[in-house]
Parts: sequence; structure tokens; C-alpha cells
Amino acid sequence: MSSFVLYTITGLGLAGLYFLLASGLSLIFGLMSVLNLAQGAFFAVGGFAAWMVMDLLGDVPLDLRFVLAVIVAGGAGAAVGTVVERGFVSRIYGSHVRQILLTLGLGTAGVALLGGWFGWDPRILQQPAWFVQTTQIAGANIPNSRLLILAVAVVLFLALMVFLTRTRHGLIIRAGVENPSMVRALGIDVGRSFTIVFALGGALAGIGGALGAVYFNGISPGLGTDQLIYAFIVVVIGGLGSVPGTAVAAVIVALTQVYANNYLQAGLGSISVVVLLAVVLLIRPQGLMGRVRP
Amino acid sequence: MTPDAAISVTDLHVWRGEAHILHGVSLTVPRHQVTALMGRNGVGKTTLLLAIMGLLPATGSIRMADTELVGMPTHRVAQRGIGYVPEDREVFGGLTVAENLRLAERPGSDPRYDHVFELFPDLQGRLGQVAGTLSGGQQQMLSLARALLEPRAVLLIDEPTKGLAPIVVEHVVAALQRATEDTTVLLVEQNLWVAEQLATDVIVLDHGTVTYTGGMRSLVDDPALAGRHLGVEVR
Amino acid sequence: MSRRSAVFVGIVGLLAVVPFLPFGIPILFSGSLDSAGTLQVLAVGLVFAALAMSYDILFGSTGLLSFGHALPFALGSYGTNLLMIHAGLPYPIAIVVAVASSVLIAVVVGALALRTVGVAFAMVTLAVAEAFSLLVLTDPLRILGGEEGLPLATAQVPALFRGVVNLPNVYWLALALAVATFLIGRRVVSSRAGRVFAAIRENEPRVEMMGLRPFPFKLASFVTASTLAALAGSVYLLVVRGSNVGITTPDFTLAIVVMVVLGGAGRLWGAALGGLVYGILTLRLAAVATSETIDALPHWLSGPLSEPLFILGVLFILFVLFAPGGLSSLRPRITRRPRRGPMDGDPMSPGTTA
Amino acid sequence: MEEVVTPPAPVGPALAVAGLGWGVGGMVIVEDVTLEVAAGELVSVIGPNGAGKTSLINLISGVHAPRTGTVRLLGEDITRLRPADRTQRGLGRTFQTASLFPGLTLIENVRLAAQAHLGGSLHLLAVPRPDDVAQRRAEAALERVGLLQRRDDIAGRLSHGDKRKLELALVISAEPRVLLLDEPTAGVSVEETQPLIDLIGQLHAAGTTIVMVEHRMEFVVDVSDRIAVMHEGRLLMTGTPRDVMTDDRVRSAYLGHRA
Repeated sequence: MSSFVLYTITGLGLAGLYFLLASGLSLIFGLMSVLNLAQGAFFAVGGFAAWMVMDLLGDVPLDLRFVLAVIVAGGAGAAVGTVVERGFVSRIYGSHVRQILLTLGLGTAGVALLGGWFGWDPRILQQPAWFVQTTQIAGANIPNSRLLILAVAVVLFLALMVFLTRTRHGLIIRAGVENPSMVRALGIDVGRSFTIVFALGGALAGIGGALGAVYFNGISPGLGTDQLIYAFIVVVIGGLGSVPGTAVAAVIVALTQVYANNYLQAGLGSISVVVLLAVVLLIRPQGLMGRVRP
Repeated sequence: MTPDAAISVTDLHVWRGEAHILHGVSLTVPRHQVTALMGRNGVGKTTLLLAIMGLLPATGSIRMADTELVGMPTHRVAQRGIGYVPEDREVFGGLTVAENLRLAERPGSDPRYDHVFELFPDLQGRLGQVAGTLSGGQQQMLSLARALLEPRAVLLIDEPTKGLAPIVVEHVVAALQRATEDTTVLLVEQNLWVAEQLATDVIVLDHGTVTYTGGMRSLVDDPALAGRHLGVEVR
Repeated sequence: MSRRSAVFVGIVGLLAVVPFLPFGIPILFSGSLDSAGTLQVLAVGLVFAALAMSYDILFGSTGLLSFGHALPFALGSYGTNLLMIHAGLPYPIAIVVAVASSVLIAVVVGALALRTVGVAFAMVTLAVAEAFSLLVLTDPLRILGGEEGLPLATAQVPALFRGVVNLPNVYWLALALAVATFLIGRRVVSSRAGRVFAAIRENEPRVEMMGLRPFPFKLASFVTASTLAALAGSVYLLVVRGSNVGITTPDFTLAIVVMVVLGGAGRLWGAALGGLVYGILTLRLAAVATSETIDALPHWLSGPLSEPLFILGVLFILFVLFAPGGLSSLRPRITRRPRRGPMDGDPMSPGTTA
Repeated sequence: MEEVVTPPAPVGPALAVAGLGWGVGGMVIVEDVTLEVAAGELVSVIGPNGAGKTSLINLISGVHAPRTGTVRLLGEDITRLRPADRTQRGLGRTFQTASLFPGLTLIENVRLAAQAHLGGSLHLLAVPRPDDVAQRRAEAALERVGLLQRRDDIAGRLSHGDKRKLELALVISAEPRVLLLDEPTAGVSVEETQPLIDLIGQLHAAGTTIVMVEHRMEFVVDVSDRIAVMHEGRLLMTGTPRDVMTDDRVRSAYLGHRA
């Protein structure tokens, strides 16, 4: 029983990371039909930004430093996202294949750039001592870092939902996912929403990178790209363009993975996720909450 | 440009993909009245509205006051005060009625919700309803309401009664009659009865060029003329 | 002989005599052309050329953007190697069995992935390829070698491919693979089915309306491309003397896309050029990077410049932005007429309304 | 040129739709349409925008699955067949905007259609010979629409009118028994319209059964054996051009006069 609780909460923490990486992908795709293959690089940028804050600001108390690190990671992700959209993707609107290939190039070069600067071995993030301590829940000793990641992901999910449903920008993004031309015809500059969505996706992935550095005990340039695959699976299972779908799928995928690894055989987790994807595609090709578009 | 023209189009060419739809169209849309744009399917009525909105690339000139609209991004055209009611309503089906209307608000303005709800009382009771679940007529009203929420210098309305049941058509026409008083409107309409109820003047397009401009009454009162220009009456 | 055939024979002939050429090409290669190092680099380039051509059948010809083409390549390499290690099969037989198994796997994976279109298809193929990568990395049955890779079962390899002395033979095998892939690929692309592939790329609904179901053709394209990739993988095994987890990773699967786009999607010889250039650059850029000129630069510059993928990525970005037709579009065309490539259309967006 | 085999005239109508209905969500777009077209007949479908004409063509060709009713082709119920299978049984159609393979040459475009009709397309290694049956049929079809001399041009670069001709060549190379034409002259410049109209007239004269959605009334009246008028998803009436043009219901539906 206690191991079940441990696995579940570990799985939910992983789900949080997947959500942070996948929600940006899903929104960007929904609004712009662009599959952003640079999202993994955004994740790594966030991770290294956090690492630098922890490493360079030695005088600041650890707890505060970590909060700063997460904020800087989000900011760095947002900045990179903005640059990618404004500087590159927006130059070739109208050709989705080229846009996707462009993000592929940016992702490849970006990860290699980080590799050139920081090397390919994982850099260990300094963490407050209480991260590695455990809290007992239903008889299981849960590492606090898992709970923290889960909490941050839930807060960000709620914040994202509030942003999308309660703010004007969110409203414009939801409308733009349906029909960008009509949004323009109402006098709204959708191009700005494109930039906002890329920045938002970058910020979420960046924070994901900072938390991922904790979850995976270090950050390396390729970490985001490795996780990106699961994010893709999450996006496809959840339904392209649906944030709640992404959240639900993130939980399903992460739990499947963790349970399979621990109850069946270590290493089977990822295979199980692909099998899960196959099953979903056979039953519901548009994903759990995806709409069949005309 | 005549002083009372709200919009004047000169030598406008518009292509849709490979098809050359408008071949050098010139026309003026008079101020403060409804002008019907008529003609058979496929002659380019909708294309003209899309070109004015900047949703299709065009060459030539579309002037509103002293501003050239050709080449201007769509959102800027809309910000100049042109309201657009597209052919297939294009309400945001996943958003609620209230959200659809909120999108039409201009930041810092005073949206005319009273005016809109007076015209379309149906919508007031359905603010929380998801627009995709509205009936065709209600969607049309929402689409019109979106365009009427802010005061507009010009309204472009594309076949507001298309595909609606007759009873709903009459309802929409009645609302439009009140809504368009003293407003500059370019109304694309296939249905002569609807056009007759709403429009003072009429412009007929054929083969991508203007073939008739004049009063609505004279077209309606002369079946031969109507037939020749609208293409139904042959004998 | 037509002009194009003459060019083809000329290029192949030139490549065939490389192991006899005692001089070098400065900067591009470290040693003379007949040196072991250079032959090795060229052999890798030729296998990548074959791999890129196989992918071009899928992406360039049929317009299917798969992100999982590393899978059949890796299956060819690992499958052949495993059959040699555990079943004791000789290399040629192992190739046949491994490629045949890859065909079966391709049928299943293709039938599944082709239920989706556009971006979802790309994601699904990527996911399946990644599953294999993870299988290799975690290696639950302890037979795949995990991160260390699986060294070549040298004992099962014919003597004429063994040892550094026989490196020219391995090089010729790689050349034969590239030539065979080109000839088969060209045949397939211009076959009856190949014409339908192009039609699917251009306008899939019209194909259906013409009385042909696109699905079997898309599957045929997928399986053909996978089969040729598996064959390339089994030769790659010999060239690099082992199966390495690197060829299963998402990085590699995306690298195949980079090769084809760099060379020019939709033209087999363009794809081949892309693969060759990519193969040579990845190996040579690393060497150039350690040169003194680069080392003298400050770290923030020398670090990235010593990463081949950084330079290739930047190159790729420039091509996508400014020359989407790839290397093969930069010079006056020898092809009869300009071709529309897979990037001109918009097959990626099931979400955009007409 | 091989012999064109004329099939024995089928008993009953070449195309028969009965009680056909279709809609999207709560919207009814086509409702209870029943229409029979005799072999060799040319029936034009007219009606105001949004009357459901193109939807009717889509239902017959299999783009949409009907909610109610049946479609019979040469006596066979094809209601549940995929579009590809309907084509194989002798149904051909064109689209409102010409649907071609823009990056391929004219001859490649038409060849594909001929090859699809002849079968055996799924041959990965069989490179077609330049003088095989499909090629000859493709050339014949191109000649018929007057585009043979441009056989090696890229389809995407044709003028709009020529694209529509090429589309017709695609369709006729498969020798359809029943041809559905969706606004064949839409978007075509004035100069290019007449050749297209002539071509359709020739097809009709050669005995092809044709159902055509079209707005150029002078053309419709000229060429049609019968005209079917649709309004608000329903079939208002069918009759000879003279009957239809003098019918008050049609006039009011089309022009929107209220009684």
C-alpha cells in the first residue's frame, strides 16, 4: 500500500513535468498548427538558467535562491520562446512544414549550443535540504521534492486555466485556436497572440526545466528533448489544442509509466506508454478531448 | 472620390488561389444607407467583402475617407471601424455567447450591450450557452450582434439569411432594419425580397465586374431588368 | 546512354576508385583518400546517403513526414547483430532475416501510425521509434547492450570484411548499398505505385475520388522506405563495427529529416547528397573543432563551434529559411523540370480550415 | 487506340437517389431528396446559395454519408460505399474548385486517373511503359479536352479555365458512366467559358449521363434535358427547362419573392 502511494505521487510529479512541457506544445499547435520541436530546448534553457542562479548567487539563502531560480527559468524560457517566434517562425507563416522544420533546426542547434557551453554531463542543481527529506503520507515516505513539483504543476495548471478562461488574452487565444481570420476581422492582432503563446509555452517549459533538474537529479542539454517524446504522446492522447486534455493525459501517461516500471518490469514503462498511445489511436484517433475539425 | 462615399473601390483585382475572381471592379458605397450587392453565385460578392477586410490579397484601391485599405492588415481595417458579418456566421463555437461578444469589445470603449440585447433579446438569456449549440438563426444573430456591439462606420454583411428557415429570415430582417438605420452598410444578398426590405441602392456584379448600379426600387419594379441582371428570368 | 545516366555512372565510378587514390583533400579529410580514416568517414556518408534516400521515398515522394525513420535503420543494425550473436547466423543470412523482420514490424507500425495524419503521424512515429530507443537503453532482457552498445559479432562476418586491411571492401559494400538504394528508389518512385505516391503528396482526397484508396499506397511507401532503411542499418553495423544506441535516439531520427531537407526533399539524388554531406560533416566538424584556430577563441564561441550539431543546426535553419529546396536546388537544375516538393503543400495541418 | 466498349444499356435509371437527407449538428442541409436520372440524360441542379446543391453532389459521390435515404448507381445500391469504390463502379465527379495534382504534368495527372481505373496500381517495381493502355487513354482524354499539346506542362501553372478542362480529362479518362459536375464554369474567365461549355455538350452528346450544378442559366437552359431546382435543402421541382423557367415557385425561391 505504502509503495503504491509512493509510486502514485512520484507518477503525479512526473505528470506535472509532462504537463509543463506538453501544454505549451498543445497550445502552440492549436493556435498556429506548428509542432514546436524546440520545446525540449526551452526546457533545457530553463534548467540551465536555474542551475546558474543556484550556482552564482551563493550568498542568497537556499530556499529563496530556489524560488528565484524557478522564476528566472520561466523568464528565460519565455524570452527564448519570444525570440524563436518573432525572429524565426513568424518569418515563414503559411508553410507549416517549413515552420516545423525550422523549430527542428532551432531545437537541434539550441541543444548543441547548450552542450557547447555547459558540456553534456548533467549539472547537479543545489537544492534546499528539505527537498531530499521525506513526508509520510498514508504510510509512504514521499520525497518532498516530488510534492513540490506536483504542487507547482497544479498551481500552474490552474493559473493557465484562469489565464485562458478569465483574461482577454486567453479569450483571444481560445478564439484564435478556432478561427484566427475571424479574430482578425474583429480588429484583434492575432500575431501578438502567437508571440504570447510561444512565450507562455517557453515559460512553462522553462519552469519545467528547473523542476526537472530536481526530479531527474541534474540538468543536461538533451534532457528536454528526451522528455519531449512523452510530451508528444501526452499531446496526442489529450487531443491537440486542449489544455484540460493535456492535463488529464499527462496524469494517465505518467502513472502508466511509473506503475509499469515498478509493478511489471523496470524499463517497461516507456513501452507501456507507447502501447497506451496505440490503444488510444485505435479507439479515438483525435485524442481524449480533441475535436474532429472540419 | 465623391464626398458622400463611405468606401470607394477603384480597379480592384482579386484572385483566390489561381482563380481571377474580380476583374477591375470600381464602385462606391454611399454613406448612411444600405446598399445591396447582388449577382449570381460565384461572381465575387463575398470575394469583394473579403478583399475589403484584407482577408484576400488584392491589387487596385479601396479607400475609406483618406485611408487606403489595400495592403492593410485585417485587424487594422477592422480597427478603422469596419464591422464584418461573414457568410457562414463564423461564431466561435467553443466559446460562450458572452465570450463571443466580449471578443468584439474594443479595449477602452463603451460597448452597446443594451442596443444589442434590444435587437436580439434571444441572446440575453443565452449568455452562458456555448455558441456551437445555438440554432442557425441564433448564430446569425450572434454574428450580427458581434458586429453591432461597437459603433461602426461601415458594416459589411454577407448573406445574413442564408440557410435560415423563413420565419427566422423575417425575424433577422426585422432586426436588421432597425439596426442599420443611418448606418453605412454593404449587404451581400442573393434573396431579392430580403434585399428589397433593407437596401436603398443596389449594385449588381457579373463576371467579376459591375453591371448595374441604381435604386433598389427600379430593379424590383422591372422584372425584365431584374431577370437580366440576376440571371433567373430568361423568357 | 542519356546524359543523366552518364553523370550517374561517372559519379559511381569516381567513388569506386577512391580506395586507390593516394592523395587527400585538405580541410575536408584529414588523411589521403585511401587512408583508413577517410574511407571510414566516406563509408558512413554513403550509408547515410542510402538512409536519406530511403526516407525521401516516404517524405519527399509521398509527403509523409515521419519522425520515426531511425527505427527501421536501428532494427536492421541490432537485428542483424543479434541474429549473428545469438543464432550464430552468418552475416548475409542474418541481414536477410533481420530485414524481413523489419518489414513485418513496419507493416504493423505503419498500419497503426497511418491512422493519423499530419502532425499526429509525425508524433506517433516518433513515439514508436523512441520506445525502441528506451528498450535498448533499459535493456530489460540484458541482450541489447544498453548504453555501451552491442559490438559487432566479428566471428560471423565473412573474412573479406574483417579488419582494417579490408576496409576498402567495407567501403565498397557501402557504395553498393547506396547505388542499390538509388536504383531501387528510382524504380519505385517512377513505378505505377510511385506515381500514386506523388499524387497522394499533391492531393490526397483527389486520389480517393479517382477510385484509389490512399491507405495501401501510403503503407506501401512506408514499408518500402523502412525496408531500405533496415538494409542500410545492417550495412552500417559493419561500417561502425557495432550497434550503437545513438542510432535509435530521437536526435538521430530527426537527423534523418535534416539530411533530406539539407540535400533537397523530393529528389533522390538530393537526399543522397544531403546524407553524404551530413555524414562527412558530423564526423569531420568534430575534428575541425579541436583545431587550434577554434581553441584560440573564447569559450562562449569555441564551445558551440566545436559541436557539429550546432553548426549543422544553424546550416539547416538557414536552408529552411532561405533555400527550402536544399543543396540540390542551389545549382542549375539537371532535372528535366522544377518539381514541387513536399514543403510546398500543407499536409501538416488537419486543423486549418479550407 | 483500343476499342471503347459501350456497356449494355442498364434497365432503369442510371442514377437514382431516394429520400436522401443529411445535415451537420442540428442543421438540416439536404432533406428528403428523390431524383432519378436516366441513362444519357443531362440533369442540371440549380437553386440559391445554401440550397444544398453541392451537398447533394457530395452525398452521391460519397464525400458525406447520408443520414437517410439511398443512392443507386446503375441499379446497384452504393449508399455505403467509399468514394473510391463508387468511382470504380463508374461514377466520376469534378469539384467546385478544380482538384488536381498541381505539381505533376498534365499527362501524369490524367495517366493516374486512367491507371486507377484500369487497376493494378499497387506495383512498386513495374515502371509503366510509355505506350501502355493507360498512357494511350490519357493522351486520348487530353486530346479530347484540347490540351494534348501541353501534355508536359505542370498542372499548377495552367490558367483556371484550362485547369477545369484538365479536371474533366481526369474524369473522362476513367470512362465514367455517370458524371457529376460541380459548377464547371465557376471562376472561369469569359473567354474560357465557351470551350468548356462545348466540351460538356460533346460529352452529353456522346451519351454520358451527367448531373451538373451550375449557375449560368443561359448555359443550363441550353444544355439540360431536365432541371432540378433545390431550395432550403429540398427538391422544389424537376422539369424541362421551359417548365422550370416559367414556374412561379422557382421564381420566388430563386429571387426570394415572398408570396
